[in-house]
Amino acid sequence: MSLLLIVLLPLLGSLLPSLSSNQRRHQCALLTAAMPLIALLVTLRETPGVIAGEVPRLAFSWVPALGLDLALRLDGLSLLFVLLILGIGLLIILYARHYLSEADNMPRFYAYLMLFMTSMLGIVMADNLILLWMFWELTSLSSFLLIGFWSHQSAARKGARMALAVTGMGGLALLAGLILIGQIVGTFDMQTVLDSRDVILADPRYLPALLLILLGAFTKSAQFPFQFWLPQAMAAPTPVSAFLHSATMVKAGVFLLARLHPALAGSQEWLYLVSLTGLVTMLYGAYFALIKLDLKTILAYSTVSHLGLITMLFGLNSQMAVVAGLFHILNHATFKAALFMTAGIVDHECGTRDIRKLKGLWRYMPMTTALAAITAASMAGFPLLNGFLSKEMMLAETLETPLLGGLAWLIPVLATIGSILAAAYSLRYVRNTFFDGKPRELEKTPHEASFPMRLPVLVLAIVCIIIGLFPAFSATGILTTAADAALTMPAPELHLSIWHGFNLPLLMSAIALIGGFMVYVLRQHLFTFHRQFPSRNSLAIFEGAVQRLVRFTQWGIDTLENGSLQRYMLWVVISALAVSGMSLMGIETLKGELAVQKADPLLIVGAAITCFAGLATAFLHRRRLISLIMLSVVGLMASLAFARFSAPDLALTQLAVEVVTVILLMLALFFLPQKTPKESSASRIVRDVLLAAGFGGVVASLNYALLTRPLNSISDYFLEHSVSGGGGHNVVNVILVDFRGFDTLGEITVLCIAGIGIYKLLNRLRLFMPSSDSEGRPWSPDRYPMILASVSQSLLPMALLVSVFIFLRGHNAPGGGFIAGLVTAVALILMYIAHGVEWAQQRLSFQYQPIAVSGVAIATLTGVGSWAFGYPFLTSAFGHFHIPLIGDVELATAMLFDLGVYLTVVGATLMILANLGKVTTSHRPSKQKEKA
Amino acid sequence: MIALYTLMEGVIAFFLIAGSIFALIGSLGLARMKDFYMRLHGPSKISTLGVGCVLLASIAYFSLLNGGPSLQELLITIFLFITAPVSAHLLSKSALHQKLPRDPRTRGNPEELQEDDDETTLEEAPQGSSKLP
Amino acid sequence: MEALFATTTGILAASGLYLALRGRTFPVVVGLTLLSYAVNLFLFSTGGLTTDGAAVISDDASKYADPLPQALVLTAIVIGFAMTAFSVILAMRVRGDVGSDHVNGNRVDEPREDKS
Amino acid sequence: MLDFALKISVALFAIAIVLNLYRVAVGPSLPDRILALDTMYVNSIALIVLFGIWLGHRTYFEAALLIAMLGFVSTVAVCKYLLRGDIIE
Repeated sequence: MSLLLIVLLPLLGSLLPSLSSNQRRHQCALLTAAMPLIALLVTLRETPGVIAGEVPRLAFSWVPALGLDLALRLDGLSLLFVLLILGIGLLIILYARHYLSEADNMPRFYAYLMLFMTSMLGIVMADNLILLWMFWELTSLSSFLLIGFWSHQSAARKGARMALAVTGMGGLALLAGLILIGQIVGTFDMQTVLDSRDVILADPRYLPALLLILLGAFTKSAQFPFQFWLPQAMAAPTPVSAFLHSATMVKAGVFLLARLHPALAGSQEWLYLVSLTGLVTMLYGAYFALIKLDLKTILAYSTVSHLGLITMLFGLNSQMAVVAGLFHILNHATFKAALFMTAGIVDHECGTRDIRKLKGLWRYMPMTTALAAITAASMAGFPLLNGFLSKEMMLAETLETPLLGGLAWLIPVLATIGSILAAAYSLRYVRNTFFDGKPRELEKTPHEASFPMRLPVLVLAIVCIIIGLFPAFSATGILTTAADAALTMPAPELHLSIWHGFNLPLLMSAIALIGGFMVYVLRQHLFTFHRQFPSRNSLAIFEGAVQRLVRFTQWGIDTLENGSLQRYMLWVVISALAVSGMSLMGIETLKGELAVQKADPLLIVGAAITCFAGLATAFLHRRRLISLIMLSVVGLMASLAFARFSAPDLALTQLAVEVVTVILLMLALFFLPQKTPKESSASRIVRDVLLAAGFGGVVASLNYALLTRPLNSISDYFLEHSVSGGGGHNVVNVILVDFRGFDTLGEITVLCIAGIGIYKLLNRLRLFMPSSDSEGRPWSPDRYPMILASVSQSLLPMALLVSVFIFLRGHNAPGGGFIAGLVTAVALILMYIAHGVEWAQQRLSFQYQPIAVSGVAIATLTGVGSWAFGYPFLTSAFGHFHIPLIGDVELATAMLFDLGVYLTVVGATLMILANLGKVTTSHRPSKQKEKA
Repeated sequence: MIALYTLMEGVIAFFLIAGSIFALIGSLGLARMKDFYMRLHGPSKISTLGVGCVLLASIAYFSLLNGGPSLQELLITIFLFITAPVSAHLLSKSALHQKLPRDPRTRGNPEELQEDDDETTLEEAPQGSSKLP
Repeated sequence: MEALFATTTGILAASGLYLALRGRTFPVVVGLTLLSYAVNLFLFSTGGLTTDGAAVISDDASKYADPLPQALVLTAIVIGFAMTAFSVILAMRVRGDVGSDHVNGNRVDEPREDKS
Repeated sequence: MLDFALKISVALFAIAIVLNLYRVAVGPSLPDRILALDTMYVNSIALIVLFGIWLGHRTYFEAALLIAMLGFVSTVAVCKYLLRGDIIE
C-alpha cells in the first residue's frame, strides 16, 4: 500500500496548490511540499527493507485484455531514483518559492511540477511495461507544460513544443519497442521480462525492438543526434531546468537503459549502439559546453555530455560499468541541480546569464560563489568530491572494454579528452562568472541571494562533499541494491574509497584536470577555430521543418477540402466504386451457383413501378413537391416488397417511417424554395448521370452476385433459440430486444441524441415564412378544416389502440416497440396537423425530451437490472401470461426493454416533428382571427 | 358441409372479383376523366367500395378457415370508410383553393371558382412570384 | 426474380446518387432517402428472397425468412429516419444562417424574394 | 375456383395500380397526383389482403391496417401543405 502512497501523494499534491491563492505564496509552497515530504518519509521507512533485499510490489489488474496492470515495485533501482526525485524535488519546491516573481502564477507552477513528479515516480516504480510507457508519455506532457510555463515568451513556447515533439515521438517508438518485447516474452509484466533475457536475445525481433526502445531512451536523454531539444528547453524557469535536467526528465532515458539492462544488454548490438552513442554525445556536449555563452546553455550541454557518459557506461556490458553509471546518476543529479540553482541565482540577482557580461560576482555574492565552486569542482572531477569518484570509475572501465577490438585504446583516450573538456568548462563556468575582474553592463547591482534560496544549493553541496569524503558509508548500500536490480547476477563487491593507490585511472584523472586547465587557458584559440564554422541554429532548423509541414498539410487541406459537399460526395462515390468494382472483377461469373427463382407478373409490375417512381424522383427533382410524391411511391413499393418477401416487420416499419419522412420533408419544404433553380451545367449533368449509372450498375451486379450465391448465415441459431432463449416467436423482435439488445440500445441512444440535436438546432431559428404559395396564391384562410379536425379526433383512440396492440404482440407476431412507437407518433402528429400546436400542447401536457430520455433510461436500467441477479448486462427473463382479448402475452424483461424502445421512438419522433412545427411562431391570417 | 364450403367459396370468389372490378373501374376513372373534380369521384367512392369488398372476402375466408367469426378486417374497413371522405374533402378543398380548371360543360358555378381570372395553370406558373411579407 | 430485384435496387441507388450529387439541400436529402431505401432493400436481400416463409416461429412452418438481415434493416430504417431528419434540419439552419440552400454554403444567386 | 378468382383479382388490382401511377406521373395538378397516390395506398391494402388470403395466414393484417391509417395521414399532410403551406401550425 505504501507504494501506491508514494505515487499518489504527489498526484494529490498537484491538486493542493490550486486551493491556495497566488498571493499567499508561503502557504502555497507549504501545501505543495507537504505531500512529497510525506512520500519521502514513506520511502525512507521502506528503505532498510529494500536495502536488505526485499522488493515490495503491488499489482491491480487494470485492462487485462491489453496486458495492462496497475503494478508497482520498489526495488533498489527504483529506490535510488525515488529518493533523488523526491529529495531534489523538495529542494526545488523551496527554491522555486523564492525564485518565482510576483507575476508568476505559483499554484499553477506547483501543480505542473507535482504532476511531473508523479509521472516520474510512476516511471521508476512501474512494474508493467505498458504502465511504464504511460507514465513516460505523462512526463513528456507535463514537461511540455513546465518548459512552456512562461507562455508569453516565444522561446518558451517553441522550446516546449520542440521538447514535446522529440520526446513524444521517441515515446511512440518506445511503445512499439515495448510491445515487441511483450510479444516476444508473452507478457508485459516487468519481472518476467527481466528474467527472459535469453529468449529475447535469441528472437529475430530483438534488433527492431532494441532500436525502437533505444530511440525512446535516446530522445528522452538527449543523446546524439537528438540532443538539440535540451538546450532549447532552457527557456523554462530555472527551477524547472534544475529539476528536469538533473534528477528527472533526462534521467528517465538512462533509467530505462538501467531498468531493461538485465533483459536487453549483453549483445554486440547493445554494446556498439549504446556505448558509441554515449561516447559521441559525451564529446559533442562537452565541446559545446565550452563554446556557449549563456550560463544555462553551458549547463545544458554539460548535461548532454554527462548523460552521454552514463549511457556509455551502461553500454559497456560490464557489471562494474553499470555500477559506475548508477553512481554517476546520483552524483550528477546532486551537482547539476545545485549548479542550475546557482545559475538561477545569478540570473535572478543580475538580470542576465550572458557569460560575457558577468564577471567578479564573488564580491557581491560570496556564499553563492563558494557553493558554485564546490559543485563545479565536483562536475570537473576534482578529488574529495563525489564527481571524482564516479568519473574515475568510468575511466577505469573504459580501460577494460573490448569495444572496437584492436582500437580499444581509443576509448579511454576519448574518455579522457571528454574529461579534459569537462574540467575546462567547469572552470570556465566558475571563473568567468564569479571571478576575473568586475561585472560590466549589468542592469542592476547584484547582491547575495536570500538564505532560503541558497539553502537547497547548500544542502546539495554538502551531499557532494559527504559522498566525496565518505563514499563507503554514504553510497555503498544503495548503490549495491540498485546495481542488483540492474544486473542479472548479484552486483560485484563495491569498494568505494578515495584512494586506490597510484594507477592508470588516477593518472588519467590528473591528466584530465591539468589538461582542462590548459584548455581553459588556451580557450581563445578554440573559439577562433570554432568561429570558422557557420553557426547552425537547431531551433531555426526545427521550426523551419515545422513550418514546412504546416504548409504542406495546409496545401493538402486546401486541395482536398475546398468546402464543396458535391466534390466530397464525388470522391467518396468514386472510391467506393473503385473498391467494389475491383472486388466484382475478382469473381469469375456474375451469376452464382444458386438456381434463380421465377419472377411472377405481379412482381414485374411492382419492380417496374418502383423503378419508374425512383427515376421520376430524380428527373422531377426541380419540382420538389412532385419529387416528394414520387418518393412516397417508392417508399410504398419498398414496403410492399418487404411484405412480399416475408418480412412483415420491415413492411410495417418502412410504411411508418415513410409517412413520417414525408411529413418531415414537407415541414422543411415550407421554409425552403419550392423549386430548384436550373444551375447545373450540361457537362456536370452528364458526369453525374454517368457516375450514378455506374454506381447503380455496380450495386445491381453486387446484389445479383450476392443473391445467386449460397448463404452461410448465423440465423439458424436465432431461429432455434428464439423461443427457448428469448421467449418470443417473432424472431426479428427477439433479436432486437434480446439477442442483440445491446445494439438496439445503442441505436435508440443515437435516435435520442439526434432528436436532442435537432431540438437544439431549431432553437431560435428564424426563417422567412412565405405568405403565399409558389404561384402567388395567398394561403387558404381555413387553418383547421373542421371535418378533418373532428374526424381525426375520433381516429386517435383507434390509432392508439392499434399501437398498443402492435406493441403487446410484438414479441410473438409482427410488431414491437419500434413500429408501435412510430404509429403512436404518427397518430399524435395527426392531432398537430388537424388542430395545431397550441391545441395539442394544451392536451398533451408533457415534454418530449424527457420521454425520449426516459426511454433510453428504461432500456438501460432493464439491462443493468440483470446485474442485480448476477447475469451479464441485458440478460432477459420471461414468463407467459394470458390476457383476455389480446391473447397469450409474454411478459419478459425484454418487454420492458421494448417499452424503452417505444418511448424513445415516440419521444424522438415527436421531438423532431413537433418542434419543427413550432418554428412557425407568429400567428398567420386565419378564418378564426378574421372573425374576431 | 361440403355444399356450404362450395357456397362460401363462391361467395368469396364473387366478392374478390367484384371488389377488384370496382377498384379497377375507380382507377380507370382516375386515369380517364377530364378534370380533377370528375376524377375525384372514382377513387374516393368506387375504389373504397372495391377494397371493402375484398376485405369482406377476407373476413369470410378467414372465418371459414378458423371455424369462427374473424372480424379483425372490420377494423380496416371502418378505418377506410371513415377516412376516405375526409381525404376526398381535403383534396377537393385544395383543388378549389388552387382554382383548378374544370370542364366547361360542368354545371353550377361554385363560389370558390368564380373569380377565375388566373390564366396560368398550375404547372406553367412562373417561379418566385410570391410577394414580400 | 433475383435479376429483377437487383435491377430495381440498382436503379433506385442510381437515382438516389444522382440526386445526392445535386447542388441544393432538398434534392440531396431526398436523394439520401432514396439511397437509403435502396441500401435497405440490398441489405434485406442478403438473407435471400423468401416468398412464403413464415415470419414467426410456429410448428407447422416449413421454411423461415432469414431474420437477421430483417432485424438489421429494421433499425437501419429508423436510424435512417433520424439521419434524414438531422440533415433536413441542418439544411434549414443553413438557409436561416447563410441565406442560401446551396450545399456548398454559397451566398450567391439567391432570388430576392427569399430574403426576409 | 378461389385460386382462379384470386389470380384475376390480383391482376385487376395490379392494373389499377399501374393506372394510378400513370395519374401520379402525368398530373397535371398537384391534387391529381395526391389523389392518385391515395388511391394507390388503398389499392395496396387490397393487394396485401389478397396476398394474405393466398398464403392462408394473416401475418400481413397489421400491414394492411397500417397502410389504411398512414396513407390517410400522408394524404392529409400533403393537402394541408397545399392549403396552408405549414402543415403543423
